[in-house]
Amino acid sequence: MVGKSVSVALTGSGGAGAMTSGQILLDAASKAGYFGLMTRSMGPQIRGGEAAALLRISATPVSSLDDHYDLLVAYDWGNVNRFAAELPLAKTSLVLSDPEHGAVPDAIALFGARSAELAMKTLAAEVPGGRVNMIGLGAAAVLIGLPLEAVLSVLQDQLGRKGEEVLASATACLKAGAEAATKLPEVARLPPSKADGSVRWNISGNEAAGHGALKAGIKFVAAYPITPGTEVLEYLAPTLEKTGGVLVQAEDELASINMIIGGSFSGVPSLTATSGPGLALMTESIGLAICSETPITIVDVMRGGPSTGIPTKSEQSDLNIACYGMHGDAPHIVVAPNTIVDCMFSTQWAVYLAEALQTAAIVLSDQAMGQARNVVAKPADAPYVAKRRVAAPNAEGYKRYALTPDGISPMAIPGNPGTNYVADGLEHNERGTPSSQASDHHSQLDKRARKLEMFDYGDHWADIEGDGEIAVVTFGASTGPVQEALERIRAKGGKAKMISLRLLMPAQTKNMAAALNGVKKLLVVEQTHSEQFNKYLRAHFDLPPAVKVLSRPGPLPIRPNQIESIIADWK
Amino acid sequence: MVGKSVSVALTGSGGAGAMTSGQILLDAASKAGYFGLMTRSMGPQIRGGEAAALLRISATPVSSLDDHYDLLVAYDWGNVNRFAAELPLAKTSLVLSDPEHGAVPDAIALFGARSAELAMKTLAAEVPGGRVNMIGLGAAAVLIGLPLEAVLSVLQDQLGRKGEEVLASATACLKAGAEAATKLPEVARLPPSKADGSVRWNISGNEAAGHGALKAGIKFVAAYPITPGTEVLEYLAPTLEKTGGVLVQAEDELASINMIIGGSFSGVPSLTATSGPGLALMTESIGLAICSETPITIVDVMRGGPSTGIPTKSEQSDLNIACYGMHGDAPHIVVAPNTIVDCMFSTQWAVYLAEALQTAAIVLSDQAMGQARNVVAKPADAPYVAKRRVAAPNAEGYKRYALTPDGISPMAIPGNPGTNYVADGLEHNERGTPSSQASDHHSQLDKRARKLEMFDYGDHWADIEGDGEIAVVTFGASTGPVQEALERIRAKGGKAKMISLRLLMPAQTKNMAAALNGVKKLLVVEQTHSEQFNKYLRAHFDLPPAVKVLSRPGPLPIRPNQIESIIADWK
Amino acid sequence: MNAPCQLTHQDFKSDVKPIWCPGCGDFAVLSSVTKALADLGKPREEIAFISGIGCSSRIPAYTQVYGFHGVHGRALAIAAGVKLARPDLTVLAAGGDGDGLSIGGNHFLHACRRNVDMTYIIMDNEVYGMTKGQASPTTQPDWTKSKLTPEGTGISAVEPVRLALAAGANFIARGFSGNPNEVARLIYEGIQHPGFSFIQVLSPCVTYRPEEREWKNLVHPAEGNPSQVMAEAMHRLAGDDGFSTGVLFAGNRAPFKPPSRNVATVTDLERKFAS
Amino acid sequence: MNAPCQLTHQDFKSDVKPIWCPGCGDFAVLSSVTKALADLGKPREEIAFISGIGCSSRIPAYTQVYGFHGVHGRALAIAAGVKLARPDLTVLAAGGDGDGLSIGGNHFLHACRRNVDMTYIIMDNEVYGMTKGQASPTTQPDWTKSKLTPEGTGISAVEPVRLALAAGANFIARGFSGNPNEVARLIYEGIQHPGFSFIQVLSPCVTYRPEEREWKNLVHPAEGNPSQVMAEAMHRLAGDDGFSTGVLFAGNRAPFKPPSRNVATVTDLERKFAS
Ligand SMILES: Cc1ncc(C[n+]2csc(CCOP(=O)(O)OP(=O)(O)O)c2C)c(N)n1
Ligand SMILES: Cc1ncc(C[n+]2csc(CCOP(=O)(O)OP(=O)(O)O)c2C)c(N)n1
Ligand code: SF4
Ligand code: SF4
Ligand SMILES: [Mg+2]
Ligand SMILES: [Mg+2]
Repeated sequence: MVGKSVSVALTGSGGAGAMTSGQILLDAASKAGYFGLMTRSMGPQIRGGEAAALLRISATPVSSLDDHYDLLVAYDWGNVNRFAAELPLAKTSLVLSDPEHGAVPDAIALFGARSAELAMKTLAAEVPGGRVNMIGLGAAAVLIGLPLEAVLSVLQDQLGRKGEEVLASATACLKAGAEAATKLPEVARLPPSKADGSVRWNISGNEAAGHGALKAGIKFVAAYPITPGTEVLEYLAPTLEKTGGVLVQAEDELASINMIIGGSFSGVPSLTATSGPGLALMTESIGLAICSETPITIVDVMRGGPSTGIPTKSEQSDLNIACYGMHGDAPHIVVAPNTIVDCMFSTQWAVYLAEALQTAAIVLSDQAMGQARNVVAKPADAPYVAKRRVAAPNAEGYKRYALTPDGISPMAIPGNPGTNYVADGLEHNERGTPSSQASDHHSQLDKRARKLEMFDYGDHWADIEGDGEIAVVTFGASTGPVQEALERIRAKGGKAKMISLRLLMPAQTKNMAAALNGVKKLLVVEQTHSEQFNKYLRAHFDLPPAVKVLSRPGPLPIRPNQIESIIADWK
Repeated sequence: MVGKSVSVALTGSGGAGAMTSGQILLDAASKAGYFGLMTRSMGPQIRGGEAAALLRISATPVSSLDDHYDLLVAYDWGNVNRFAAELPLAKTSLVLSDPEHGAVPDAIALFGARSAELAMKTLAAEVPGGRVNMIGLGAAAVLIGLPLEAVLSVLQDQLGRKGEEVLASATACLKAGAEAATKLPEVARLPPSKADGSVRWNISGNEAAGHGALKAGIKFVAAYPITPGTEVLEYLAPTLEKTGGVLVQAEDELASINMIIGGSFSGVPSLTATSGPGLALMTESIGLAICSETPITIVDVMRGGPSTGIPTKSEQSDLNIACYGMHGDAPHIVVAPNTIVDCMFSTQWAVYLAEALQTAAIVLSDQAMGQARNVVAKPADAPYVAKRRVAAPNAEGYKRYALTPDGISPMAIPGNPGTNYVADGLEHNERGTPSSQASDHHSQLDKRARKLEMFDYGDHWADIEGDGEIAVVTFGASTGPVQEALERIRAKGGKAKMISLRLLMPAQTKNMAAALNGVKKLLVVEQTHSEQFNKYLRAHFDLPPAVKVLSRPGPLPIRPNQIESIIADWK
Repeated sequence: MNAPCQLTHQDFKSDVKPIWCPGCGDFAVLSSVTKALADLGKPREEIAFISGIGCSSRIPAYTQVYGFHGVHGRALAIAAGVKLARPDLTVLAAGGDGDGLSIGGNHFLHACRRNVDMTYIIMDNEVYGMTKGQASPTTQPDWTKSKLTPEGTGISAVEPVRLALAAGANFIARGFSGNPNEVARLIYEGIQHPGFSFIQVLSPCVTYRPEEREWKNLVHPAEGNPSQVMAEAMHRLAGDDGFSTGVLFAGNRAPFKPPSRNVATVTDLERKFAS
Repeated sequence: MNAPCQLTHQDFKSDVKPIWCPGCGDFAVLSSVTKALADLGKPREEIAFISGIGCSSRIPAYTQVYGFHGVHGRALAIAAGVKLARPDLTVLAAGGDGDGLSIGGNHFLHACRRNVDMTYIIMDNEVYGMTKGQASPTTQPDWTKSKLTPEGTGISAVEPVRLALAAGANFIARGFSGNPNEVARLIYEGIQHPGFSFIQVLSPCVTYRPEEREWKNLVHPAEGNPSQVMAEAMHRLAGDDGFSTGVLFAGNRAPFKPPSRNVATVTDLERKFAS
């Protein structure tokens, strides 16, 4: 039973260490030359809440979860009901649990998978300081065919500094689990790794977004913590500090968005990161950035909504507010990364666009990418760095909001002599003086729209793959499962095209028309309740006559087989 | 030259009294049994800014400005450039100005209207305490054929309490102006009034919205002042106080929206009024009202955007934020009044809907309606009052967010014994306990959407008039000119249908399909820059193959002849 | 005598299991609240308990009264709305130092000033617990454990009681979650005192600020009787070490009550429009 | 010597015509600002002047420096961003009592506390001028001329300087627009003083508060020298009548400066991800 990839779920209630074991498994897979992905599902508790580490390991790159898990290792059953729906199992899957915690609960049993028992608690008790999760980890590694040396080597790296005893106890548990696993039923096994010695990156989406910001030249960040956006800031705080930038924790999101407007006005590329509730608080001032033409970038790591919603779980339902959440006519940029590593490129590109176009750019990431880790080939370098069109010293008759042909007006940076001006969120004339005159309003509205419409976004507006009369259009984290479904269809000789939109605003009407050329059936895939993406598509593009929509809210991720089966059934 | 209606613009710089004279003219028209409309255009100054009173007087009801003004009385030319574009004149129009202030400026002269001079300043100087605007008013009344007695009677009412001298001086000026007018060229004259003694109302859109709120049973208002929404509050403060309600001025919009959520949670129908920037600050907490199912109503009196924009002038560009401005999937109500008096009905209905559906309702009014006055037949009483489905005392096994068939769950009001619960903006189960489980999220999202979708909104979702293969679809203040244009087309034997949407959210897909049945050509009319309404229509409805869009930003109002000519030219 | 008035503090506890970490100070605050409510002797349905977002802000769900778990930072605005619309209700609000003093700072300021009759408890742990340990306005400038301020905030900490006094709160007290009976008494007195009552409760976060367990050795009763004069209280608080507990100020400003009469019907008002 | 340093206060005035009503106190504040800037002797391009929304907040456009006319209530946040990103600039912020203390209250609180080196002027007219005359936080409770509070607010007025002190401002002064030279001197000193400097300027609104013309008869110099110790200043301000002008407090807290070094390149950082 050697598959292309193997998927493993490790679950347990608080303190069981599911997350730690998942992390080690991913790192070990990476060490052994595999690619991998780990997402997590967590309860609301700060400490001691139930948690699931959801992994997929493969010899080739992976950017999506599979349809089901091949192996579920349950350290205990505490509160598993709360996320059982997130743990789909196939009949061939194996559920490994500790007899100590009783029978497999209904919510899991109903998948009809095979099950087996492993006395993890008893085994752990035999090792001084032994922990259940290390027993489970050892068993899981052996079951899926991951070399135990890789796991041991990661343990060494990570527990080494905690002292000999800790390491010895973990090692003993690992080996005990591995040993016990030899007596367990088989599960899907990893193919040999294709390790060629090339560099792998192990990165989370939130780190990637933060790093993309740095690569683009962000030097000033003001923000207010919020799950799941905080880790973007946690990455940026120390790295900015080391690279001559500054991160400041603001009193609230109203302050953070305005602080970055100030930072950017003063000439320094500036960014903030947040999640839905924070973004909502920022919209008034995002409008200010747009009207005053002050470049800023906002990373929104989406979580379940509305309101406080489900802070720890994912959804794509901030699409509406990101695209349409400003009052007045407020053209701006919305970029949606579509893989964990693309969080890096997309953020870097968004900063570049914000700066080049002197407007606000929103990066629409989500919890599923942000808090997941991916082991990938080292990503290529992108050439996008912040670069503004600036005014020359003592530029004659300087007009901050000059009506240039491409709509972009040279911006004077404080310190530049002879070009002082007052940036304004009131409608204004070319000089920046407030004006309520119809002609000034109209020409400035035209200019602010024109600069976005005329700009050349190159090929980055979407990732397009394949061909055929059937196309699937999607964005963000829903792209992974779409991509995989279409690969499977193609592998079976079918034809289908994927259009994953990266640039949501301004809507790329012409590009999309070209991409849809020849498409007869269109499947829209998104993770919202109200078909926000479908409505966005209808609003801006002419769609083929036959459209189906696969739209479902979080936190359940979309699975490749759902897409496959819709396409298969579509006559 | 007797027309159906006569349009008059009175303009002047600060202190000239254009507004006062316009107000008196409207009141006098009402006294004389006419219908009328007066909008205003103001500069940004607090005092002493240029101003235009823009009137239309008619023997039959009017709810839109005409294509042009028949008479422009300019008390001076100070800063007229700033709003000349808002003063369209026909060749037959008359421009009346004071030689004292020099020739007709180019911005006005380019309309090619006739012009005449009246030495208003000199005439006023002859009267002790005499004022130029009373001279102009007297002349205007005579020129358009409004009985001078009506004007005198209004003067008496309004200046009476200012003392004999003031009244005498105003009267003398009025008469001097009237006398002088007899020597001036003729302009369009009013037809005889059809006064039948029935009661007329003289009301502004902002008063109407406030009054509609009272009629619906609003008893608690918290708000923060903002132009042009403040007058809704100025109407409500004293009237609530007299009718046992309360209005409180909050520290900001974040406070005001949350205060009304608190007021409503405690069982008291609650409302706030604001404009774009304030609405933007409220969206996070509007999401809270939606998720916690706490009824609230927000009146947004739109002004030019984005950002601070043009606070004193109108636009319809908050459509996006009103419909899509919340993070997460946040179904709610958006109601757009389409005439000044309809601000009353629409607000009343919105409150009723918010309360019946336990959600947030946004009333999308605008400056053009809010700050304009209309003389109309006394509006009919509407039967809509706030009424919630509430929990019975000691209701057994009470679940605040019970999954009822129609999605509406009985709400327990503090004071009700045995049903205490905790309202929550975190996703929750039926009891209200926070839950991050996929099934709870999905069923609560379904419920919150279902209750809005299943509700019977009756005929109020749109105003539909006429028939034919051509239809014009519009909303809000753009309705008046559409209505008039289509009446003209019909008067010439043409056929055309008007669909003015009142209920924007939830989008009435089925009703709209029925309304569009048989329509081959659709003209979309809206006052935005980025075709927000057209995109809204595309997103939610299947439109006929041929669609044209008349979309232009504020502050210029849409004129009936623009619509007429698009339809006339549409082959 | 009224049956519901016999409720014990257990009757004010709900069956919802707190998400709090074992050992969190907030458990004791919960007990203090339910005890104060039992002492108050009012039926459960006449009490409204409002909060924002944070570990501490979860508290209403663990009680048995009408509650509102709002959004981050806005508890006091919701609470004011409840009290102004329904003066008959007893209104409590609670939440964290971040919720109340960082994002909610403006409402705190204006609640003190507006003096609506309600009681506000800040469960102060000098950290953002819920978002996994960032500095709050009450965090000392040299605390370096947050990943967002790895060299400390460098900003001097807010002293909430001093701020409340300057802003105009009418009753100010400080308690420590380790002394739940005293906290219960302070809450009870705060509720009884007219106008806006503010109670800071030092409530350790054992997960992100384990060193706060030491607070039990630092707290001490405030000396003397509570001041009733603001200037006097200011002077007194100027020398305060942040660990004195008890009532610190009890003013006598009349609570805010907006004017409201019942002298007209909606139809009466329409005369204004008619002509 | 540097040519731009010869600029006169006229050189700091722009040609944009103020929208202010004739007689508005803000005209004099404008003169005071340009005079202070001329005295400062810095080139125009090294100064950033930030404001919110209100009559008073229009002031940057009437000067000749880099300016930002932001949204209502957020001037201090923009100003902090400017200074933190560009410590080389001299940063001024200004606006109304509504802008700064009502909607902007939280930023005021945290600006005082954070102590970024900048100077903030509140042009206090005890009213919302721009929106045609509503009560602000500094309005007395019995002012009945607003249509929104026709029986007065019933809420005691904020004393901005006292609040600033409690919140931690490092330099606090009060001036009167009728004494523009004194105001110019206070602004100049505020700029020179390290950290967050707050200057309240009593600036009458002749349109909605004509009675404020009387202020000229009420203002008087503050007695003695400015305190440098917070407790002392608190004591002093407890007895203040709101009309004493001059420097009221000049503290010596070090300005906030977030850590920033230059010890790594972005490529260096990537080692962390590689395996
Ligand atoms: C608008 C918004 N911003 C940020 C957050 C994230 N958030 C949730 S709780 C919290 C702070 C919690 O700290 P505190 O109020 O002190 O409560 P504690 O958890 O310490 O009891 C933050 C920043 C949010 N929910 N909403
Ligand atoms: C978010 C938002 N809310 C409300 C307003 C309306 N508004 C503009 S200025 C102002 C208050 C002005 O008062 P103040 O700050 O004291 O300035 P002044 O006009 O008195 O100088 C208000 C409420 C706004 N522009 N934005
Ligand atoms: S994180 Fe801290 S404040 Fe939150 S529950 Fe745990 S101990 Fe309590
Ligand atoms: S309204 Fe008042 S504050 Fe505004 S410009 Fe006029 S006098 Fe000055
Ligand atoms: Mg805290
Ligand atoms: Mg003011």
